[in-house]
Amino acid sequence: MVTSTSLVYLIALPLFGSAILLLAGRRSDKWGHLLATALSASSFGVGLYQLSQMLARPTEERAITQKLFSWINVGTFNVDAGLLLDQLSICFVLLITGVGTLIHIYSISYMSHDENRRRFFAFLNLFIAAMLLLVLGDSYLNLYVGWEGVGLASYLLIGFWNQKPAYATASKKAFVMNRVGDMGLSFAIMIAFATLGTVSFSGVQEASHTASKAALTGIGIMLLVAATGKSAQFPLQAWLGDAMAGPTPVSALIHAATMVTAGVYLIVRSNFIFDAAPTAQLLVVIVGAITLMFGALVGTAKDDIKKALAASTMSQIGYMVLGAGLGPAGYAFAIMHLLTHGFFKAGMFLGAGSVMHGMNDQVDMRRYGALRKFMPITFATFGLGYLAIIGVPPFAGFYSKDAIIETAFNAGGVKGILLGSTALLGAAITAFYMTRVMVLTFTSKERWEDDQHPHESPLLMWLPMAILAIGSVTTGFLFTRGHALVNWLAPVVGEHAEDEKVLLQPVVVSALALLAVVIGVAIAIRKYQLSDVEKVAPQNVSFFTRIARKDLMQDSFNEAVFMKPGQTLTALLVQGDEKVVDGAVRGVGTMALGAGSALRKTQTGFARSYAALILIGAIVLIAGIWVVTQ
Amino acid sequence: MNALTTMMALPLIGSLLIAIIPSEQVLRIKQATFITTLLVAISGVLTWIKFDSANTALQFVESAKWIPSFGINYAVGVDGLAIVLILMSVLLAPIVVLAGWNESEGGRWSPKVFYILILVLETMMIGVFAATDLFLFYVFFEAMLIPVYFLIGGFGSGERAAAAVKFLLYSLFGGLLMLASIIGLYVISGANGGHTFDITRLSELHTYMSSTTQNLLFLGFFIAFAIKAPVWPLHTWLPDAAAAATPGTSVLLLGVLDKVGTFGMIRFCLALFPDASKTFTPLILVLSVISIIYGAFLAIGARDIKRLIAYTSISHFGFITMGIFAMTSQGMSGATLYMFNHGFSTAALFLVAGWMISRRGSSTIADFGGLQRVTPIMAWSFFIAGMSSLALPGLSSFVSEFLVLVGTYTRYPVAAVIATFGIVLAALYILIPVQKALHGPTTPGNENLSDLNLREKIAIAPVVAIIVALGFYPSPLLNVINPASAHVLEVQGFTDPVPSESAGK
Amino acid sequence: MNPFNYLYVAGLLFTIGAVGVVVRRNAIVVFMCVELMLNAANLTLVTFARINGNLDGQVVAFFTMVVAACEVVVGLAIIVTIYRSRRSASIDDASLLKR
Amino acid sequence: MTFEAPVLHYSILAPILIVLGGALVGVLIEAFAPRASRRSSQLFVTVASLVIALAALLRVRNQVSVSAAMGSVSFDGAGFLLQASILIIAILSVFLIADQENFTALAAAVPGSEEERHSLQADLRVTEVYPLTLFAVAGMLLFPISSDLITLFVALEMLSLPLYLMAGLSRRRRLMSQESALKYFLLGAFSSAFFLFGIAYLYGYSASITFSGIQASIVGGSGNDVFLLLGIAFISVGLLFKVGAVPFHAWTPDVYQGAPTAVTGFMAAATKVAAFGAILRIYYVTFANAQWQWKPALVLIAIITMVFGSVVAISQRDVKRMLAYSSIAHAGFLLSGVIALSKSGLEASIFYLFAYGIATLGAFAVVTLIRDSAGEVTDLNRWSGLGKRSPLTASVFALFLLAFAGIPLTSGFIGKFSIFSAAYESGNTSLLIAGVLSSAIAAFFYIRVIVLMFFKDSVEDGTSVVIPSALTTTTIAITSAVTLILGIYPAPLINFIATFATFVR
Repeated sequence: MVTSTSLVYLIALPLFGSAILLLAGRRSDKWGHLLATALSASSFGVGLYQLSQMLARPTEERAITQKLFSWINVGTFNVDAGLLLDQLSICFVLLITGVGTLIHIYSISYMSHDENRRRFFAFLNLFIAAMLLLVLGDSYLNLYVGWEGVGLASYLLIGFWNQKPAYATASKKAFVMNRVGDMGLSFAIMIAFATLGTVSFSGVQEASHTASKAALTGIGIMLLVAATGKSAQFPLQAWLGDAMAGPTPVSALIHAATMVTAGVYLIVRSNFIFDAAPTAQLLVVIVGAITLMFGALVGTAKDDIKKALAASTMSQIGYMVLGAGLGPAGYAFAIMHLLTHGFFKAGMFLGAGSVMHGMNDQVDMRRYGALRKFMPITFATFGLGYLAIIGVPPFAGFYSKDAIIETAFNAGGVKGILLGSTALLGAAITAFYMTRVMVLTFTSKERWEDDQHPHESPLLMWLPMAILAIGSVTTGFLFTRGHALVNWLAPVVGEHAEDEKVLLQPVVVSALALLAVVIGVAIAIRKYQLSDVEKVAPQNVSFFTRIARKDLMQDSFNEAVFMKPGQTLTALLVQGDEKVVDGAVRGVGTMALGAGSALRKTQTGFARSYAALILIGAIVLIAGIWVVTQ
Repeated sequence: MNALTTMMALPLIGSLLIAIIPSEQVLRIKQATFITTLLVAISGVLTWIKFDSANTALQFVESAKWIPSFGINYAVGVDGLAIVLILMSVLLAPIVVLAGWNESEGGRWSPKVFYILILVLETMMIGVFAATDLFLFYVFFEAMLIPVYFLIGGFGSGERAAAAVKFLLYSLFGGLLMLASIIGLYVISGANGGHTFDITRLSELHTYMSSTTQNLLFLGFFIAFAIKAPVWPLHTWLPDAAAAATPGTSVLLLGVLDKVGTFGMIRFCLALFPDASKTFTPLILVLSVISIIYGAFLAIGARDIKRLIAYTSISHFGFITMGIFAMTSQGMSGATLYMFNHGFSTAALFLVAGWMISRRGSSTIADFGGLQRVTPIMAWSFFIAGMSSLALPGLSSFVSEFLVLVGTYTRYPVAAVIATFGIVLAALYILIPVQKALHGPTTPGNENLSDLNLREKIAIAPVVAIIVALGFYPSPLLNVINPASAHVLEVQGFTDPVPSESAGK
Repeated sequence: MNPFNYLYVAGLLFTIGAVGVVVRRNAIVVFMCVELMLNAANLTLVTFARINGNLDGQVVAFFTMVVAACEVVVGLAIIVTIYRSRRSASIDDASLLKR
Repeated sequence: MTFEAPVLHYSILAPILIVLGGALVGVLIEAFAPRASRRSSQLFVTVASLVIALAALLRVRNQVSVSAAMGSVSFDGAGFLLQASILIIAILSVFLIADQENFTALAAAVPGSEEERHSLQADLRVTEVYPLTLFAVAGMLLFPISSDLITLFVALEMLSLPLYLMAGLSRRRRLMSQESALKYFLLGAFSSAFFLFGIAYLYGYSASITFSGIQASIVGGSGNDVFLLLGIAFISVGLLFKVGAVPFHAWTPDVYQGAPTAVTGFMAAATKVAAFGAILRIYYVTFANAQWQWKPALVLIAIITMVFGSVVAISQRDVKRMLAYSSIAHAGFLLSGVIALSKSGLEASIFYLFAYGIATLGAFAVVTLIRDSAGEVTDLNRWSGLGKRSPLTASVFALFLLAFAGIPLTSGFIGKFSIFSAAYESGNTSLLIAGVLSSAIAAFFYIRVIVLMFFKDSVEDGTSVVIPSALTTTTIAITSAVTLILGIYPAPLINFIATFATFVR
């Protein structure tokens, strides 16, 4: 395999940036954000350069590696600090650095009033570095480092305004739930090492040919657990909504475009395992399907624009996971949707941020309305993203999502029909709630107070939105020309033979999908555009709406099943340690003391009793010896 | 003069010098102590550099007759495990002195006493790891208690006297059980080729013991070490002691003294009683797993920041013992590395916590809040320390913790799996205090706390540096540890389990 | 006659003395009981001298008498001092030291 | 029948004779010397005769003889070591006794009477205590080397009678002092009656009063085992009474508390050496072959004694009583040395006796320093904060306590180690375990006192530390130095003992 010496710069540059900014402290307030942006951009540059290099090489030599040093080396457990750049990771590298850079730029203006902007940029750079490590690591353990690194960055950024207790709690929640997923990843690594004797991608792939189904299934399931944690998939989805506590650029970059898609990357990267472990693969599609419905349903009930978008992110990632679960047929499409989603969802989040910026941080969509007039650019870019996500041709979402739906239908048998129809239904709901967002925010009549003065955001903010909008228009088209992306990824995720017998022809699927979209849009327009909307969410709503607003009771569930018992257990143990464990120890002491004062009483002070003691002693002694000797 | 002996002599000399400085000149005394510990640290680093990691035999060996008629020698020497722990101890000492620059005031006695005790303790810390004569080891093992006892009881806070007594009685009890075992060994050695305490010769004795004898003697040692380490359920002295002691003392207590327990398990329990070790491994693994989870839960429930750190240590020591008795190269090396890393991450936690407490005048977590805004540097130092305590990848403790888990999994999957839940609990027991103390609105009383001063920054910087550096590049230590731990396992007759499905087979 | 009977007598005397020490309160009487025990021992010695047919036992008996005499001197001295300071020869009164 | 003149080896008997001579001179001084000059002259005579006796003893250290006095004394290495220890301890105790503050002005005077007040005003001094001490020492010297039953009995009385009197000479709390004298005397006489009865039966068993004769007939197995049984049992009662083994211990606390502290120290240290010397000889030489008879019983007594002493000591409030109970516990430890019945057991016992005697003497010497207007303060609660008031005194006392507790780097540890290993080597595992456990219990109260002295705040009730007289200072200095040195580098003494410690048969 071709080795390179320049991969490390991809990571080193932003890492360096964050280090500088954190160590220099306030001294770097003046120029910190600029440095960070520049470094992120230059990392993007390196990415482009690597792409050009890669394109220059023949297909089989496109993947390149770089070994930095031997990281952990104990017995047969040898892990190098090594990087791997192949067709799959380059996509991510460009997405991360590209979108990342745009969001840096956006943030310069968005955070300009925050006294800690420098620290914000330091964390952004830290995130970029960690995310790059995640996608560039050449072994599961290296990936793990990036994996938790992004978790840390996300924790820091969600809690960036942690003086608000709620935000602090949100960040903690995110970290802890991610840790649950990370636990899965460590299990996967342990099993891999114990059974296959290696944890590097190449090693595991090579061993996976001979390994037993059981082992691979175990690894696969554990990887899935990890993915659900990081990508907010069912059942570890609960943290994503609260994660919106972070500044909007963070939501755009981390909780829409990149980090939350890491799970998808992990599954696609481990395709060789899932291909060999059908059970695990089945679980993947099930998780994907459930989550895409879950997110979609939650999305319909949210009035907080960011939470609505978050729910939609969850749902969209559900699509990706579903795709990834469909095996070689789906990997490429999952990645494609991931990339397109990266563009349009990031764009929409930035749009949301721009709206909040104009509405001095109001997030309740019921207090928006008719913003079209006041912030046209935001409206335009957001709108393009909207069209992309609901899957209107020829926008990006159409190609990627359609492909997934189609593959789902063609997965074969009942499974195929179920998955396909779920995906289709999901598309309809997506159309509904996204239209709802669109309408409530931009087109319906205005519902904000008079003291609000909506205005368009400055250039630094709308420029990135515009670029992302362009992306969300064009990418789908580009990726699908002559199966560009599919062929590009084939060396990594494996060729997929075009199966001749298909349940539904692409045309049919597209037609159905469009139909679903139209229905969804129609309902939404009728419900929100053509009828008035209360400024405060009505309470006399259907039971369904109520629990949808409560994220389908996910928090109540976690609280009842994990938190409360956990707290009780903790309290019990604390008591027990004090009373029982330590009590036993103290008991011994008290016992000794008691025995002491009891025996003291034998010392009556009367000489005669002492004499008696001696006499008895003598008799006992004689008797004793007698007994022993006879 | 032998490198180890020199290292042990230096602090004693220093303490004598300090003894002649009039106790009014506190600054002079502090400087003298700091310089002494610094010198020791330097010589320690030099020794570590000179150490030939390829060679599994004991190095820097020195032996002199002490009590010939009992076959007792003053014998010192180090292998890869010992040198790493000595390195840790001598590196921590100057940091502790510098960090706790003012903690000697307000004690029962003059600062002079404090620093003399600290230096005497340092000598014994080095000696206990360097001793290759069981008797010598025991002497250090027990004599160590006295300075610590006075450090806690004389300079601590709160229930210091009670805590000190609890600590001493617990340890003495363990020590006496160990003494019984030592006498047993001594007698057995006398019956088989002459009285001796030389550990290499003692390690050949197990062939002469009945399994019952071996088990009993093993227990004598193990209980003593389990109290030191501390392993559930023999841990209850630790939170009290740690809560009462000054931060610096706590660092030495949890960072170094408790390591004597885990070190002793490798050096004596495994080496002297291989069969018994095998017999008891299941039990010990159970205890370790319990310690991991139990300690974590108690840390979550802790209200006092020092107790919290103590409980986290109980959890961490669970990992160490588990790694040791997993009997795999990853577990063994991981455990040893863990001892080193735990020394520093706990040091960081305790020192920063100590600064927070001394500024706020309270060690209750609830009394803090919003420190990140008032005292950013202190807050971030605490955060980094916490991250290393929850074994964040990229920080040193991750490497060791993961090695322990992987190493355990290959032989005892169940234990490893349960233990892994500890990493989720770790996230909780670190982030909860982080949120309560550093985040949220600034609670009244904290508005004008002062941030770290230069001295404190200088003290904490190397700790953080080591934590980060070893996270990315642990090889310098692993290269020293690996041959030694491999040697231990080889003596034990253990080989790593082969991957059950490796492409090779 | 069977010399062993003397041993029984001596044993009896010894027991009487021992019990006396335990049951009597007056220091003097207690001391007398001790003397009784000593003489019981003497009787035993002499008897054994007879049984064993050598004089060692009788020699010991002489020594014992001397020693006993010394004990009387010391003992009475102590008892008298106590009596003078306490105006009572009951050893039960002297029980300040206890526990 | 012909009469042969007795042959006496005066060189061997010299030490005893010198001491006796000194005593007689002392008596003459009491009779004729003017009051003013008595104290100095008595002190001189006493110390001189003791020192000369020691010198004379050293001259004959290599001699071994069973016929030093027609077979009633057998001198050998062990005898030499025991006598030497006794003399050294005696000299150091005399330094304490010389501090007249301990003694009544006029023993005959009724407490609180006119007579007493006069004598106090006249500033009279009892100086009889010096000859009494010498008589006792002479008895102690004879006790461990006597090799027939007569000599044994005479020696026993010779060391006891003066002690009975000395116990009653306290200057303060005279009622208690006299009471202790009475109790000591009555119980002592009681026990010596048992002793004598035992002698009678041993004689009855073996038709001989020499140890060798008795041993011969035990080996021969002729003779009535019932007599042997009664003999051993009754003699043991007498001897165990002297060393204060349970259940014959009851006098110890009362007498230790009531007697003048200097005398208590002398009694506790020297009597133990002498009595254990005799026990060692008689069990090692005479009864060795009958161990099947007495060993189980003695093991039981030893265990009970250790545990009882340690447990009861916990709840003591008076320092002298606490030391008394601790001496009971130590009697138990020493008995395990007797039971060992081996060369190492003998060496260990002798080392232990010396180390313990020195430490005990030192401890009581310190007790004499803590006083208030009404004399010595022995109530432990009033010792609190001693470490603050006079760190040196407190530290020295702490050192002795640590020695009793058997902490390494003190003589006590070496003693414990050697005596327990001897016991275990001879197959008495139960003693080892019991010893270890009771040591753990014992640590409890030794540490309590240390806490009291160092970690509790002092109460202002006039309790103060007096400036010790030069002689007392010497005693304390020497005893503490020895305690420390024997802990750090005991090899010379151990070797010395090893070369001498043998019993001639």
